[in-house]
Amino acid sequence: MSDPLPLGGEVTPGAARSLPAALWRAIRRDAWTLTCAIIVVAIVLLAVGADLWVAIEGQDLNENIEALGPDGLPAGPLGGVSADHWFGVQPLRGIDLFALVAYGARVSLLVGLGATVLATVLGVLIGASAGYIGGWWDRVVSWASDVMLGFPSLVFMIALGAVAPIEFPRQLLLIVVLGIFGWPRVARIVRAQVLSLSKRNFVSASRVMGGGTWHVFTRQLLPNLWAPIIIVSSLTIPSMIGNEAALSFLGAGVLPPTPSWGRTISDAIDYFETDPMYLIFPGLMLFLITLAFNVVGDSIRDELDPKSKGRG
Amino acid sequence: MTDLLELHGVEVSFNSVHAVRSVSYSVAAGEVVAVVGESGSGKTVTAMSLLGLLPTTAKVSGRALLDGRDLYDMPPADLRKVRGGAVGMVFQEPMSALNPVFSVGDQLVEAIKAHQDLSTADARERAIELLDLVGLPEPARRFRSYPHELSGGQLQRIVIAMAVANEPKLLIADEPTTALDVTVQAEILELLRDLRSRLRTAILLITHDMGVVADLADRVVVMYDGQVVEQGTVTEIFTAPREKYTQELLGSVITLGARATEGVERALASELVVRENHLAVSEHPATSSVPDVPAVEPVLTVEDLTVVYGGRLRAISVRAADRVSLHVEPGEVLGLVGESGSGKSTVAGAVTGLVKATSGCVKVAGADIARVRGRAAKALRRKIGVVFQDPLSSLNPRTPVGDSVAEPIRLHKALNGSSVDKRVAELLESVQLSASLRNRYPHELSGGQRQRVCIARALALNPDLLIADEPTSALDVSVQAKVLDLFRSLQEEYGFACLFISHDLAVIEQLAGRVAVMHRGHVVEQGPTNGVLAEPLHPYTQRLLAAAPVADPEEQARRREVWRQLKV
Amino acid sequence: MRVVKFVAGRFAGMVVVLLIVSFITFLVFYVLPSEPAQLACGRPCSPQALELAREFMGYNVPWYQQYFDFLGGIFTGRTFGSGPSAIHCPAPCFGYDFQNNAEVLDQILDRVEVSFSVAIGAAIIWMVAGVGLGVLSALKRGTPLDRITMAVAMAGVSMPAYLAGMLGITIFAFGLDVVPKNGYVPIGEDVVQWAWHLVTPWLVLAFLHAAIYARLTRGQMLETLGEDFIRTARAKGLTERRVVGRHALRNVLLPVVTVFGVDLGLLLAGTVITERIFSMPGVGMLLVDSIRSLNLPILLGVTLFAALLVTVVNFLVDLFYGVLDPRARLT
Amino acid sequence: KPAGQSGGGQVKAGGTLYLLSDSPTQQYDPARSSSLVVTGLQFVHRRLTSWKVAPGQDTTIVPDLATDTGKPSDGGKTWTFTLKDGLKYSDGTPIRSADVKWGLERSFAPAFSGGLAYHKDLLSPGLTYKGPFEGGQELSSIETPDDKTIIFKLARPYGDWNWVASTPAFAPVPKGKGAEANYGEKPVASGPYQIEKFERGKEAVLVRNPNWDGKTDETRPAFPDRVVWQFSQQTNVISKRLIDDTGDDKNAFGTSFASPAQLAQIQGNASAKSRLVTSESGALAYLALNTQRGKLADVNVRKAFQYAINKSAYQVASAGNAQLAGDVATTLITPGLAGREQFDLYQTKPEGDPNKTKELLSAAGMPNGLDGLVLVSRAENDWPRKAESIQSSLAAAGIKVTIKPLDEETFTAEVQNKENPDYDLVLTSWQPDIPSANANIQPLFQSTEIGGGGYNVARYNNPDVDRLITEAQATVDPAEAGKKWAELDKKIMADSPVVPLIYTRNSYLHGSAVGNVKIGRFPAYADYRQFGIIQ
Ligand SMILES: Nc1ncnc2c1ncn2[C@@H]1O[C@H](COP(=O)(O)OP(=O)(O)OP(=O)(O)O)[C@@H](O)[C@H]1O
Ligand SMILES: Nc1ncnc2c1ncn2[C@@H]1O[C@H](COP(=O)(O)OP(=O)(O)OP(=O)(O)O)[C@@H](O)[C@H]1O
Ligand SMILES: [Mg+2]
Ligand SMILES: [Mg+2]
Repeated sequence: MSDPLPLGGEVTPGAARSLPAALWRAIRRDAWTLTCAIIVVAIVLLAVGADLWVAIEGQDLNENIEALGPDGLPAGPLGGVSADHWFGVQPLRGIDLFALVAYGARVSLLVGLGATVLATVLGVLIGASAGYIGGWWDRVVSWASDVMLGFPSLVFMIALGAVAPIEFPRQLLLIVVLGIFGWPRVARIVRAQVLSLSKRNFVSASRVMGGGTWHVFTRQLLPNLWAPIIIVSSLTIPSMIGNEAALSFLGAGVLPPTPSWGRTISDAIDYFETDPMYLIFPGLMLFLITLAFNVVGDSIRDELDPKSKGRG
Repeated sequence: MTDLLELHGVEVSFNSVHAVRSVSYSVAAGEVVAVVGESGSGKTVTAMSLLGLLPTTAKVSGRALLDGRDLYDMPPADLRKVRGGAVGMVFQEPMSALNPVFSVGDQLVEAIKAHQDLSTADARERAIELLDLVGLPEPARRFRSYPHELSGGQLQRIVIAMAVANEPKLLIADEPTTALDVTVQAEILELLRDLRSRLRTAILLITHDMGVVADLADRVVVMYDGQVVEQGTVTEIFTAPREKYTQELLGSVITLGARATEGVERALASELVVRENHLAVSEHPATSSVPDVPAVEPVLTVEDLTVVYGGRLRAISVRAADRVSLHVEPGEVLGLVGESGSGKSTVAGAVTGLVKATSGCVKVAGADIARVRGRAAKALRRKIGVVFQDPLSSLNPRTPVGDSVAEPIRLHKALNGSSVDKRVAELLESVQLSASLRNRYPHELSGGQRQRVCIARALALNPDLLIADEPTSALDVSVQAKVLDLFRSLQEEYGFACLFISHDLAVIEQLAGRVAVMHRGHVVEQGPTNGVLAEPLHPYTQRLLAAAPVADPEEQARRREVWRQLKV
Repeated sequence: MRVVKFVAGRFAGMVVVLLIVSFITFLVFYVLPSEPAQLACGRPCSPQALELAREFMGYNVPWYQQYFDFLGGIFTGRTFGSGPSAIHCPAPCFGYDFQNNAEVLDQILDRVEVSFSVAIGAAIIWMVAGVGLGVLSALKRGTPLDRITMAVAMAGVSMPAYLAGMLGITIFAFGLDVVPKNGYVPIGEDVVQWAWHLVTPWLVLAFLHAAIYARLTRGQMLETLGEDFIRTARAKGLTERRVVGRHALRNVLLPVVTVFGVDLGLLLAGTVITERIFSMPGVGMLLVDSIRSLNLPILLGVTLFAALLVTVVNFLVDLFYGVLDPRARLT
Repeated sequence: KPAGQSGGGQVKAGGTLYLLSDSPTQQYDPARSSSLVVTGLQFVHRRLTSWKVAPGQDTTIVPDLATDTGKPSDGGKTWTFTLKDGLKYSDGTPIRSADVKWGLERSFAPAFSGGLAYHKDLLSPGLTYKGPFEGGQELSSIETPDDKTIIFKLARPYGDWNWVASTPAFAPVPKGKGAEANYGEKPVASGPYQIEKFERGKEAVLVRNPNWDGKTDETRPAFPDRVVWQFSQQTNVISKRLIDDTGDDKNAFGTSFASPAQLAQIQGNASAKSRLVTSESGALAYLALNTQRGKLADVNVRKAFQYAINKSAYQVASAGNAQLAGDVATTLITPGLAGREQFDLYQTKPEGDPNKTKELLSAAGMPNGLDGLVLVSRAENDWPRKAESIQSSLAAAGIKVTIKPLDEETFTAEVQNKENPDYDLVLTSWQPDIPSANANIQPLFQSTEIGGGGYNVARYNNPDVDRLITEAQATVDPAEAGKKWAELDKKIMADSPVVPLIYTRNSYLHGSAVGNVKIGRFPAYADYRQFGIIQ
């Protein structure tokens, strides 16, 4: 899985803006960002309130072959879209597609955010320590992240899925696996940032004044790392969501019957000609959330990093 | 004499910023016109507008006539012929002015071929000729070098060669020497002078260094806030400035007072030249450092300090400090001078413990800084304050300056609660800053203010020893003067000992009681300031002194002669 | 001499990486609850038959011994069984695949052409398109062209590979029926058919990647155009074309080449999803199939092969980087 | 349209038949093959016996290389076959009884194991014989007194030995040949075709064997002149090509079953629909209950499961509708096998009766139903969806299960090989390898088949049943044996170790120029032998 968005290595710390302020500015400046922010919020609401929305729709995740035609496809046009079934139903089983998509959003977002948080925490700890401590530890970290980045990680994710005991919650497993394979990207950026910060005199000054490693790290470095951390993580979320879906697509994601966009899409692909709506709803959702996170993340970067302004 | 270049009512604005307002001046053929003025006064913008090199956001109006043709409304193809053809341009930072991925020869050939219809081989020959012209040794070999393989001075020579490749009538030089050492600067200025006489090229020189102006210019244009406030011949401006701003500008120039280099003595026979407390090594370039002079009860002693960078895995190792021995007595200011890369910061780093000594030792108040651990180490830290060169990078951009000043106090738990705040206010006041600035972030302060904050932080715990590594070199001349004044008065008031690093001899002369001169990792000379500056013993010190230009055309002409003699 | 030392150093590093990669792969799959000898046991499979199969395939020794056997095979080759029916796998033996009755290396080499065809073709398209559009966008910054390119690039970056692939094949092959539905024609057999069968995967992969490269190039271009040396080049009187095409582009390519190295390395080693969707019998497909059937020898072989490719390509890119950037050259 | 065949014109000899396969290769080494008599292997290899299949009829055994279907003696312990006259290999050499013996001996060599192995334990109990290659030992339980006669001395009486003689290992291999691992890519042919070209992952081309004599072969009309396998084809592409039906694809047959998604698409396309062949019956899909685990050890709890499953929903989830999915199953023996009796011990609606399940669970002391059961299924194809359907049914009946989808290999290792496997329910299906109830019952319910790679995944252990199985196996008279198996069927169902779901129908799609596509009652696979090109 390659980097979807190459990140600028370094963020000028001069711009001491906070994340909410940056986000707010980006939203106000650009209608496109605003739209995407709304999409993110909408999908998050969809996921969080899945039970509520599905209850309002009057459906659940149960099998319902009455909603199917004689060939096992949804009865009625457009994949069975109706007042009862907002997105229609799943072929062969008649499960409400809106319910599948809504609960699937929950999994996608949970895994996407969880994996991002884990990758970020690991990446920051490892990257910052490598950049700050240097020496052999730095070499080990650089080398390990090279190995990780050049690894057929998919193989491992699939294999680990097979090794893990059934009792182990799948979402957690996905978060852990994606997080572990995601840290090098964060670590590289944080390391580069720490290296350049360490050369700055305020870090030297703090050390000369007698500040210990922990003091220097928390008081001097960390406040200056927030911007790159936020940027890299906001751009990691969509790739993690995509990775979860890809793993589910390859059959190594969450276990059935837990709804997952990747699994639904993988299933729906076979029905693209007979029941296109089955693919379109979850596929569009996946595309939209990825796009929206990317656009918003990008805008935040533009705001926080004056050097990259207008990059696109 | 007809004017080669005439500017009439030039205006430049960027969106809302009106950067240049109604600027008019002219340059005659073969003449050197210097444009001076403080940072941001519009010197560069004006010059760049001539060749249409401003970003597209800039709006330019007025007229700029080159040989009677208006540069501002020339068709792009014609303007391209002027660029590098009739007008050559030299920029401030030679390192970034050259494309790092092409060899310097390539870039030079390209400049030639853009204007002359030569075969590649001929262009190459011409390029080597030019490299020779600008005084680059081994031009044929250098031709294939890449920018990163050359020193700043060499690169600036190449940039100049490129600018004069097509024998321009006008050479625009925007701060061509500010990024360079004084010694190198003197050579570049000599080169420009030489080119002018040989090629009869007019030079539009942009600088803020009045010494450089005195050295090279025929006429001076003074700019302030986007406008020309005064112009005249160099003698007029230096002897009888009319405008208040020009007077101020000249007033804040710190000049080397000592009439250095009278009677150049060169017959140095033995290894060490000793004159009371004034020592110097005799060879040049030096292969060893002078021993320390005896000390009574020093706050700081550096004994046989050697620092080697790299080595082991990396192939090349740098001996940045070689058996350096120094001391600083309580209340004394020791100046450390030398050109870039001579190892000054390395010594400072070893003293503060940021750089690990390869051998030798550093003692602060009798304790070896590399040996002490735990509480003793922390106690030792209290006794040292540090001020760095670049005030912006010395302050955490995400911390209000008040907190930065309070950091050492909190770290050492010297005070608590509200008394910390009181102490911070006190400190800010002592560096002549309003206590109300404490909640500001560094980027909300000016350069001078920031440096004051740094000084306040360094003094927060009443240190016995202050290390100041080029504390004013990033500041504007006028600001620099104020900060130095403050520094001197604080030193008198608090009486701390100080290791003061600078590459500017004039600054050292004002502050330091004793001075040590470094060259390529060795201390080549040390002694009382007036002794060293008035009667330098080591050839390198002599050259350093001679190379520093002074803001007085006549005096500068004399010094230039001395420098030329020394050069041989 | 330096170069030799450098290459030797890199090579040693590569070997260590490969050892670790192979060891981890081996361990992960070793602890999987699977019985690799099962397939060779037949139906019905008695415990005795299973034991015989395990013995024959070399699975009856402790795990570390199996790993050493595997490593040893690379240098000395291996023989399974004895007598006339023994199976010989000559050095370098990356294992023997009993499920398909073939040497792992042969199987990988059989597939390499496909993966390389897919990867290299797509890479050429996306480099040209991505870098070209990125440069154009940067030069025409703020114009509709720039906006549209960047919007499409954003869509490309956000599009999951399998969705793009499926849409591509469904629309162009199944729907419009303008390109072949699947399969691969070796380049040696018929160049036109070869290209024709690869058009869709190329375009899909190129679309996804070109997006990244266009964005990267554009950002880099804008930054480079602000550099001092560009101003110098203009001040020399060079044409804008030369300023952009020579001075700026070369510098823009530096980071692009680094990213390209990683991407190409991974891609050459097989694009799991693309190959699956377009039924290209490449290394990626081999990998997926071997994961499905837990074919340990193939898995080990492919993982090693992939790691090898990634490291080798990165090494080549480093060398090439040296050509582009003299600062990175060995001195 | 009758089940088991499609319409179409008259086939004639000649033409090229294309077989579109999603697997990367086709095993043509008889020792390693598990191909049924009717599918791929038979183009190249003949066996001692063969099957006569036809839509709507029970499958019977017929001779192939042998003159008859074998003569049992010694109460079914000794079986004698005689080869037909004039049989020749593709290289022109005669086929001798020693070659059949050699082929079987070869199948014992570890290098060539992997095929159907029903003969092994009967010929060499405990697999003490390790093949002819190391040490050159012969298998003493097979005697070849002359070039025509072959006598099998079995370790115990076995009534179905004539059926076993139709498995791939009974194909002749010229004595002394076939030591190389890739023998399967260029075998010496005894059937109507020989391999001209073989490329793993790409294609295999079969052309006529000039030395094959149709007069000695009653089951193979061998219409096409050439048969071309196209390997490694993506299933959705196969179905697309067959639906489009253009060019060479008219002559093509898709060797894998049409998936539900494809079926749905075919339903909407009249032309394709007319070229879809669906079997009458097929593999028994069932839910095995781990009889050795927790509450499921209680037969009353197990019986409650019989009412819980919504088999209608299962049919829809499997193939879209009941017609394509297959009939609801209530017995273990599948239709088309001799002796089968239709019965239903747990009568209920096809939708199931969750309330009855709840009642029965209450009665067994579980008023709140069951929770935390693990349901294992395959991870491939449609299994996860079918498992979800089962899960839904069980949930409605108060039984909560977690699905654990396993890859094929892992499935085998976890479910079939482990001492104490971690599952309560297994969703799987069983297609016998020979058309005998024996092959339907014994592998699934004899206690010897628990663990160690056996298929008794219900871990059903009933000494009574074991004894009856041994008895039925030893019965040589088919009618008598059939009765015994039917009794066993009922007896086992009374213990409720599994819930039969459906007799899974298989559907194939073929091009318009392929004729004679027929599926008998057993097996539920198209009979490749009959295929011909309509010209
Ligand atoms: N690209 C630009 N966009 C907006 N404002 C600019 C731009 N370039 C220069 N300016 C502004 O124009 C004014 C004049 O700048 P200029 O670079 O000419 O100063 P200068 O006299 O050369 O100063 P210095 O000595 O620091 O080089 C400054 O206020 C500067 O901020
Ligand atoms: N971390 C380092 N690794 C390797 N070489 C170094 C390092 N730091 C400094 N050097 C080298 O050591 C020498 C002395 O450097 P130092 O910074 O002490 O010089 P300086 O006198 O302070 O110069 P400047 O006036 O430019 O600040 C230089 O040649 C420099 O390139
Ligand atoms: Mg300027
Ligand atoms: Mg320094």
